[in-house]
Amino acid sequence: MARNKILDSFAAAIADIPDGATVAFGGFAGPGTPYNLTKALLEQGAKRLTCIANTTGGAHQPRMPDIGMLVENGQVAKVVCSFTAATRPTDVLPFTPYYERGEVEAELVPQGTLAERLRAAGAGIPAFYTPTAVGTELAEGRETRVINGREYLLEYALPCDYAFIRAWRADAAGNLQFRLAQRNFCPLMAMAAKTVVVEVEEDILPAGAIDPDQVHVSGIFVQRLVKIPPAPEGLWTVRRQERAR
Amino acid sequence: MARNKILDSFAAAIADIPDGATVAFGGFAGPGTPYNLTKALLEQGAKRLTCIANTTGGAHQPRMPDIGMLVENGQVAKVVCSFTAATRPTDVLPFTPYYERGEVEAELVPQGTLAERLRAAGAGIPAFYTPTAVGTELAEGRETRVINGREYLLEYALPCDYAFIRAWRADAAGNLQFRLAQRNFCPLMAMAAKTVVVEVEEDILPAGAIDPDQVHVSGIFVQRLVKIPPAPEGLWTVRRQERAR
Amino acid sequence: MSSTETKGWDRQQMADRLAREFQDGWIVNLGVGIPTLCSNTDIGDRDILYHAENGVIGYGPVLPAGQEDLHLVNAGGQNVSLNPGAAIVHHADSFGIIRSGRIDVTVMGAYEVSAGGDFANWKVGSAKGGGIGGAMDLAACARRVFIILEHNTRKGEPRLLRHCTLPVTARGVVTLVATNLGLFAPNGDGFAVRELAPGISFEEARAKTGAPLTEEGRA
Amino acid sequence: MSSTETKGWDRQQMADRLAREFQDGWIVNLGVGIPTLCSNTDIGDRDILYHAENGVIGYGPVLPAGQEDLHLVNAGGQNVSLNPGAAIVHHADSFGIIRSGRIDVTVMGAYEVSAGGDFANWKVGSAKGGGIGGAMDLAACARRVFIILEHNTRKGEPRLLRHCTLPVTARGVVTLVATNLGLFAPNGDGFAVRELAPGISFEEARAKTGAPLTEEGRA
Repeated sequence: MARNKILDSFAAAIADIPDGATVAFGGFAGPGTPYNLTKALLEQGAKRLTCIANTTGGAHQPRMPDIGMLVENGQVAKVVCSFTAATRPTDVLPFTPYYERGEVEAELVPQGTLAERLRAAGAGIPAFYTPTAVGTELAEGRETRVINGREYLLEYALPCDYAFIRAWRADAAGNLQFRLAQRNFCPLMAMAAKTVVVEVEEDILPAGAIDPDQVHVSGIFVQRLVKIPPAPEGLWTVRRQERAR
Repeated sequence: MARNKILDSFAAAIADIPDGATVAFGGFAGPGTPYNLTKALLEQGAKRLTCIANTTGGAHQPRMPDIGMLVENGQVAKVVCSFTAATRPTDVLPFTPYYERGEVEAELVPQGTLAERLRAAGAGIPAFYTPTAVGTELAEGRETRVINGREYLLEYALPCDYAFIRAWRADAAGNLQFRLAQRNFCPLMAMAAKTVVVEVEEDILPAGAIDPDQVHVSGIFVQRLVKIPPAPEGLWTVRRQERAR
Repeated sequence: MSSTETKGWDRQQMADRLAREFQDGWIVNLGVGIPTLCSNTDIGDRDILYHAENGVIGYGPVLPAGQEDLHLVNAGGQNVSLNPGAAIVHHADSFGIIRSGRIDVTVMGAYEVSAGGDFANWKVGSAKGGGIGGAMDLAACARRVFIILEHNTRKGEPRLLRHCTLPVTARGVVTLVATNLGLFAPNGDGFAVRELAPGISFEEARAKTGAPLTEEGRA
Repeated sequence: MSSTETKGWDRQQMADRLAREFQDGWIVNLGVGIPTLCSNTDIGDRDILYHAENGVIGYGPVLPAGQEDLHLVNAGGQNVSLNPGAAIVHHADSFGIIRSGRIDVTVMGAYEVSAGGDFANWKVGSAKGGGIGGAMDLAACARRVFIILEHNTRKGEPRLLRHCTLPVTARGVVTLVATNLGLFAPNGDGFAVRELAPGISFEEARAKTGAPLTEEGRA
């Protein structure tokens, strides 16, 4: 019996996430960000989460559901990300004061290393060497190795229990397509996670409707799909909402 | 000035390959195999080559240009591959007697490790750990490491000077698309090589004719494209030749 | 050349017997040779996803001559079909799927299997080199390794042994072995008989096996 | 708050000056802030391929409101256009392009640059954390690192120094620095003046720099 991967609600798709789970959130500067799943997790209430993402969000207004809100809601023990502070020192991320007060732990990871650690987890590679961050504060006290005359830092895979991602199209088998910059971390998080939950922009297609050569994430990685309902029930990106809906 | 990546002949596309070069050959059980570029290299005559591929070829008749022929032609110092003998012990690869007599060196690498070492070279990762081959003859005397209670083998990146691959479609910017099983090692070799030479099945399209979301290898990796001419000048797969041309 | 006659199950029956063990929802990788015959088995309404090393995910039966797509092969080079929901990935992602433990079972041929679950399938004693292909990756990382092989060599020597005599592909990974004589499970000291092929007695199987056999349920 | 007036080049002029250094055929990565202005510079008939960390290869100018594609942003989150021949890859492949040395130059903002080519742009002294983004990957692996920054802080302190006072992003990698006062090259002991902005004297630049300045061609 082909397993049904399509769920009716974001709440149902994330209901089983336990306290202490590790959740990766796709997205980069908007595209690919799982606003709807994040909102559902705020409502679901799981605690002591470890959240993996490029950023904790909240740098811009109007604010969309983000890891910063999960932090404010007391749900987060730790974040793993490439920004614990905003790009501009004058901006303050909602997350930052919690971190500075020691209420939330953070692991700051260079963006390429973050991507590669997720990819390694998804590819069964437990550790690898990288030139990134050698000679910096982030490498202090850590294991390095000289290979062919250059110094490299040892980095470990970053597996996760759940990945939340947003895709443009999906079929019932769980195959995904992203549009343009929406792809970013999403395929890597899908590889790294035990359970992959996807919010899908277009209507979910029957299995086989996506050309096998044009699949960005194979359904082999994907367990749960939810079609994003029209606004205001479904959250689109801010600007898309403003413009088209 | 946009650089022209399109060349008129296979000979011109590989003319500069020096003695001692490392060349990766795409393809797996037929699809993606660069028969035309291999034929041109046989004619070009570069010696002391290191050839990287899944197999050295020659297990089936009628024979197509393959690494085994380069070996027979005295052009090969070493091969890196996942088969130095055929799958069935009763088959004998053309390469094998040269190897057994010590005339050609060989490095036998598990197929997934071969793929990952190429990918690592293309991704700037000098080395990584893998569970594959632990406890086998291939791991004897080599460095291992226990991570989270499991033993892993250290593997190094496998860079190459040239990659020969075959693609279905290409545009003038060097973006490539493969059809189905043609993809195999080709994108990884394209990442791992300094110079990527592609034989293309369909007419080469103007830059921008391939949807950016449907590119399998970005033109950032690709330097040289040659359209495969119709048979008999151009070599298609054996069965394609039999059937359609 | 001395040779024993082949008794018990034929190649397709061996494959069928192992395919009966595939559970609904499994992701299955089939090795070259007899294992490819598993995809011919009628699996009823079970949902089985076939994965091939070359990145073809969700393939179906081998197609007859003239109907093939020449760009599409399984890991054995056979022109297969695609089932709805198929997807293509490159070799590194394909082996990422393998190494990350997403293959529920890999079915492979072998020269030898040991009581401890080791097996050998990449190098014969006389050869300088061998053919590994994807076998070591699959053997080390799939959740289960099933083996299909003739119970004895052409010379009548056993292939189910206390210890492998050939270089191993992986250690301690095999959980189920189908041979022409039946279905066996390595148990450390020897092999437990899960089922015997029609016309094969326990005594015959024991005589043809190079390690202790135990009958399940009979201790 | 004490502050020096901004003299010399404005932000776009600083970006333009560095963009003049881009050579035909280069692959260029532009950091957030002033560096993104480089893609506004008219580069004539040079063929420059812009790469963004999020896997957008071959992007073009920022699009005006109402014409954007909301699925398409550069690394700074701006809605850009695509040039013919553009391609999308995921984040791991994008940083694979970076780490494998295929980026001819990365242009980044910074808080400080040292005479030895170190620079600091991820952490201010007062903060517990910082914002690294892709800066460390780019800094460690791009073939060249160019920096754009205001020559002095708002308080008038120099940003071109003998040694960085803030945690560095990478060591010994910066080859060219554009500030409002001109174009400078770290040379180990200090900075060589490659060019001064209109109205800026060597003496003024020297007074505002925290490391020895040498005039090229004047020793």
